[in-house]
Amino acid sequence: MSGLSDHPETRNITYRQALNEALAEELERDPNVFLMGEEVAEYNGAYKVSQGLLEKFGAKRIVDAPISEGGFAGLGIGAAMLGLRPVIEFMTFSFSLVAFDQVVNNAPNMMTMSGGQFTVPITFRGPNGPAHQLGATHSHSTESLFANFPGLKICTPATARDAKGLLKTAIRDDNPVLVLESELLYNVKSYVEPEDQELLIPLGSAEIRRDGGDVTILCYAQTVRMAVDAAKTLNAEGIRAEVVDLRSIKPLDMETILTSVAKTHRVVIAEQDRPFCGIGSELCYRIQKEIFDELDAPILRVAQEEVPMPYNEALEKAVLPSEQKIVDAVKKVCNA
Amino acid sequence: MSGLSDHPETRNITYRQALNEALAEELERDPNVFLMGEEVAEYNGAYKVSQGLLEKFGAKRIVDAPISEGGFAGLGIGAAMLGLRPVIEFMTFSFSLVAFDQVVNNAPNMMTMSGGQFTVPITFRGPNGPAHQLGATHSHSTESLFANFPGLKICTPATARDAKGLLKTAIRDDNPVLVLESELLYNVKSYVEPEDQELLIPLGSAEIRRDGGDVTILCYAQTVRMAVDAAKTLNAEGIRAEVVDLRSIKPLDMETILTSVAKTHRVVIAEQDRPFCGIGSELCYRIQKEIFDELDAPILRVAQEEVPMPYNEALEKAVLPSEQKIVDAVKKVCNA
Amino acid sequence: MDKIQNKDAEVKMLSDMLLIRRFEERASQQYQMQKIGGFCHLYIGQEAVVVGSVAGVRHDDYIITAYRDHGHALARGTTANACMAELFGKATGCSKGLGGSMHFFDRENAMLGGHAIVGGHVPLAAGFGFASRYKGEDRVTLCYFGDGAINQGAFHEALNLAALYNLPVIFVCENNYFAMGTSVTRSTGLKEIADRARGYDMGSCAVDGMDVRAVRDTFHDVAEKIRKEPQPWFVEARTYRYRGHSMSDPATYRTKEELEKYKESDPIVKFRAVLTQEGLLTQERFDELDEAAKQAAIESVKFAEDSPEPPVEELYNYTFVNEGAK
Amino acid sequence: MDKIQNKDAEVKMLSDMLLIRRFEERASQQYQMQKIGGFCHLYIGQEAVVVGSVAGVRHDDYIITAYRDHGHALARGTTANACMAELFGKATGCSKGLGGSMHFFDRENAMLGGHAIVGGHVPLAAGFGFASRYKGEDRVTLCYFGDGAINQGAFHEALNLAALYNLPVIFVCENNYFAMGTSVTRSTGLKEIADRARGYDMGSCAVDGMDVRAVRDTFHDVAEKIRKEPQPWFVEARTYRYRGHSMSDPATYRTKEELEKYKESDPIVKFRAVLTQEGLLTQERFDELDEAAKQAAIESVKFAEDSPEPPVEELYNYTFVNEGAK
Ligand SMILES: Cc1ncc(C[n+]2csc(CCOP(=O)(O)OP(=O)(O)O)c2C)c(N)n1
Ligand SMILES: Cc1ncc(C[n+]2csc(CCOP(=O)(O)OP(=O)(O)O)c2C)c(N)n1
Ligand SMILES: [Mg+2]
Ligand SMILES: [Mg+2]
Repeated sequence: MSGLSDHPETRNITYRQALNEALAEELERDPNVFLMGEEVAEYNGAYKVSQGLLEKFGAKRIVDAPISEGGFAGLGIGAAMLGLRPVIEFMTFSFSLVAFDQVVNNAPNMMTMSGGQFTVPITFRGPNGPAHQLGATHSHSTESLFANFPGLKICTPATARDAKGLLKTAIRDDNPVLVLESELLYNVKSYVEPEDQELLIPLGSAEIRRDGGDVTILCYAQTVRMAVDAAKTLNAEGIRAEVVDLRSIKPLDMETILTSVAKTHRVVIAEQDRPFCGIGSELCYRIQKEIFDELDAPILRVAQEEVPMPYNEALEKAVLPSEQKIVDAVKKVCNA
Repeated sequence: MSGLSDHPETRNITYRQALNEALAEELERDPNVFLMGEEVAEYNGAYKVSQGLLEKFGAKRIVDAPISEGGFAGLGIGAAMLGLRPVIEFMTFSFSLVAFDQVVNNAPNMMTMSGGQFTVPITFRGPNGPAHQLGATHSHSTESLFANFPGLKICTPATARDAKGLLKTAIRDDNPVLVLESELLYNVKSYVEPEDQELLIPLGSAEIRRDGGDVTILCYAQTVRMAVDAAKTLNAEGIRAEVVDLRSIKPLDMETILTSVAKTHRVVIAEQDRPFCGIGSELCYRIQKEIFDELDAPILRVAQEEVPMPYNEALEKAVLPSEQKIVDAVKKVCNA
Repeated sequence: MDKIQNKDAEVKMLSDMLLIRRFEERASQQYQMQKIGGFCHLYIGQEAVVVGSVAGVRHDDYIITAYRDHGHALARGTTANACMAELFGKATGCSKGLGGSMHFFDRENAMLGGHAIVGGHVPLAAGFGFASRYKGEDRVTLCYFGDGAINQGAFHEALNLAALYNLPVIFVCENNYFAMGTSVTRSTGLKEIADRARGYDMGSCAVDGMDVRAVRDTFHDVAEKIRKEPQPWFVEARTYRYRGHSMSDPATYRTKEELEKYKESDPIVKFRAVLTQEGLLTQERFDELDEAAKQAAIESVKFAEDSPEPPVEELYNYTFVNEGAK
Repeated sequence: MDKIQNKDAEVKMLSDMLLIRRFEERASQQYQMQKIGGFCHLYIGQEAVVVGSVAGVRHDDYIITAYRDHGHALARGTTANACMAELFGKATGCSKGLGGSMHFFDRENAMLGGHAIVGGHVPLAAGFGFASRYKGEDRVTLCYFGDGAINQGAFHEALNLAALYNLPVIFVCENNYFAMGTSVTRSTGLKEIADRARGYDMGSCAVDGMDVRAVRDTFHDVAEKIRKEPQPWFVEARTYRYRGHSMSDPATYRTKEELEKYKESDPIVKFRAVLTQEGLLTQERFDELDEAAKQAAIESVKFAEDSPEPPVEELYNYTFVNEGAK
């Protein structure tokens, strides 16, 4: 069920490899798809996600860019307006902040501003959120920033399978989609269907990683594994937590979320981002609005502490969500 | 009490004039204060907030900048690191999006990254949020975006008095502060203390604009007047709404908010921004977390519809919060 | 050059300039009557830049510009009706009433929009150039922007990318000497705007933007050159706007004398004189053309007034492409 | 120039370069032992650039750089102990363990930080120049960045502002020919990086960044010039990094031969030979200096190891200045 661990007799590949397959398959399928970003071609990707693609598809389709995130994000949007299907890699989404205006103005507004004449079928992808000790400017979780803008879709794969299936879907979507990956997950393996089997996972469908009736833990990306581990720990103490991996932030799969909460009546949100106006706050609003009477306790969130990310390892750890913090929050809502 | 209307025998000035006085007084008081932005000097401000300041303080203190928001925001941050106290005007905060990285990385992270050696006593100010029919790229409400970053303070004056008192406080604060003004309020008059009376309003203090026991309406900036009007309308129908003007988004005056909600047990949030991960979602999380048992109904928010802002007047109106929408939401939570 | 220099084409340039002038005058009037909302930036005085440049290139070449975009749409063939209806926010507008003055789009005429964030559209133009090369088309892209835009980061990144990738884009700086109230001498230390291109090793030239023929010829030459050997080019077109920056700007930052001086080289007056002198235009023909332009502008107001509003039920139809519509 | 060319100052340059070299070697070792987290970018090969430039200016002149910043702090006088402790994330680090490798700060030594967003610090340098002029100081600012940074919007806007406002800032491009794996010929169409300054009408020059004296003299001359007549200047220092971009980069994008070619003009080897030839340095003295550098590096590791962690209770102490502390 969890989809997080190896599958004994089948194909287990890394999250990185899954992304690589998704890119290769879509590049193969549609000649209008191209990949652009810093170091994506000759260097095979700063995190090697695009390994081998230059060799396979050539320099026309796999394009190295200078350190001009705003420039090449905008270039991609322009190309998308004319029917190409660019995949723009941000080396990390921390660097998308220098391209912010392009991503939030030109991509999602074009359809409205042109009265529907131009659409922007573009994918922005790259690792998002804190990795290891990268400090204040290199650890940004950008999901809530982009989620605030109507017209963008956002997904946050937590497993290799989702990484592949969501990225492929994103590339085929006619709207701008952000695929927020996770550096800390690139090496993690899990089961993915064989390459000859087309794998498309729709945006807007959450996945239940673990069943449980006492409390719902909502999570995504880096926090999914923490949440599953927390659920295991809690199980030993007799608390059965249901772990719901959002998989997409926009659209949100409210149906799955509400069904779970209606069953458990208690919610903990485990999010990798900063709390203030973060994803957890939106989830909280929506849940209490829809099924207020089903809630037996306040919704709690486990997010980053509200400080710029420090470099020191122990301090960084203190800032980030963790299995332990999730366990503690669950216990709090279960005793409420 | 409301502070929104004219005071018969005293000094009533426009919000614009109040900001102008705040700037003039702080420029007068502290030689390290300077104002920089597009058209702030010779043109006297795109919205005339800096009227007369060039004449009074000269070109050293009132500095016109080219259309390089990222450049001059960063210039201001650098100058602040060396002890100057820059006031950076964004012609509108929609244009702060091209300076996003400077505002969210260099300003709030400097103290952490330098281990406390450098602080950034800077004020960013300008109109924020939708005005009249400016379309998708010129109507951005940026409050939730900036609020997501630890290290920034944010205030949102709704009256002339608050505009003056909060801006003066912001300029004296040793941290980066965003003063999010409102184009639609620039011409609105209200009572402000005489010029010889120092007016400083602390960040983090909300103001009750109208007393009531049945429901709390939380609002700020452009929605304050709508909320007060809604409260008057509701009063006629026997619903007594308490209107709480947040005045600052960061820090939030949770004490005033919770005291009101503990009394009314019902909340409607009237916000000018986009809903998804907006200010309302954060308020909702915090309220339910702190006083879950006091809530008799789900918290409802009245925010923008989730679409890029259309130009057409009727469509724009359909997107924006309004007195009527607030009234409707209040009735909903009161019948719940 | 034969084809573009024939009499009809010349007269068409004159009538296009007249149409823009008369349309903008009506827009000004309607704005003052509050039939038009938001910001409204008029193109009066600059007509020769867009008319000449568009006449010098092919109709399937892409164009994109900033928010002062009425002239660009009209020069490209968007009807005055569709333009005025857009200003009125009507469903018949060139952007269905959702874009407004700053966001005129016309896909049919390869007009890829007016864009309101200064400099923000310049990378899009690099994308059009990229797409042309990718698809193996020989279309070029004309990207217009003001003298104020050259100090934006997006401009810089786009020019470097275009130079690096050899993209067939003409970057057209419409230097009207002011960005709102800031004269160009107060926005950059550069003495000649075209020199900014030197920082990218990009070819550049300046042209008298009040002389429609000179503009046309320059763009024709540059476009044909880069169509064959893809590469970007920078053209500074020196021009002047007669009106304030937008409808709310009294333009007190410049003298009446300065304005009058520029009006002496008015692109319409000048070109009319040239055509007349060359025997290509009679007084009657000019009056006819001007009358037609005036009529088109008047008619456009009526059309806009009579047009329906975009239905509120369609509010959510323009945020995402329908999932089925692949 | 007498003062800066005396023997002690020359030898100091050599020993500073040695200190940087030996420090970086230790940092590399400690990183591999996982004593250091995050990203770590070594300065080996480029020592002459920062040592020469800092020697050419005053100690109260401001400096700021990107993430490859260990050398800049050391050249300015930050102790090896404080630098290594920062890499270890200790409370005794130059940024109290909160900044890490990419964010070395030293207020005492007017080192205004290493900054990790490419190009993002360049506007800050304009701010330092602005503050100098505002306060009537005659300090200049040295702003270092890589060849990859010149394609960022922030760089562009800052240079234009500096030129427009005549700010006394030297923009120092440390051209080591690569931005990660991208050679400079693949990041810009420009043939000479210093030519980018032409787009701002800014004075510029290039200097052999492997020759510490040439660097010092160039910076001394430029700094004194702009100290008197405030204006920005652009200096391209041509250099080379011997190691990969960061500790995780095997640098397969260049040949061994290329690297060996550059190592032949190693700044330390070269300068040692010059000093020896001029009779300013003996074999023994060199060995002493090198030994001292090695010892300082070894000692810094011990210092870092023995230093305390920043207390977790202080997590919230660095977000906002205490309200009382005006
Ligand atoms: C990023 C950004 N900053 C500021 C503005 C406000 N603004 C609109 S037009 C303008 C002046 C532009 O001048 P120029 O580029 O010369 O074009 P012109 O108006 O002369 O056609 C300014 C400052 C904006 N739209 N976008
Ligand atoms: C805005 C931004 N984009 C990308 C990166 C990732 N990155 C870090 S260093 C670097 C290469 C920089 O090269 P250069 O400017 O030449 O400096 P060098 O490393 O050679 O010293 C890149 C792409 C970043 N830190 N910031
Ligand atoms: Mg202009
Ligand atoms: Mg380099």
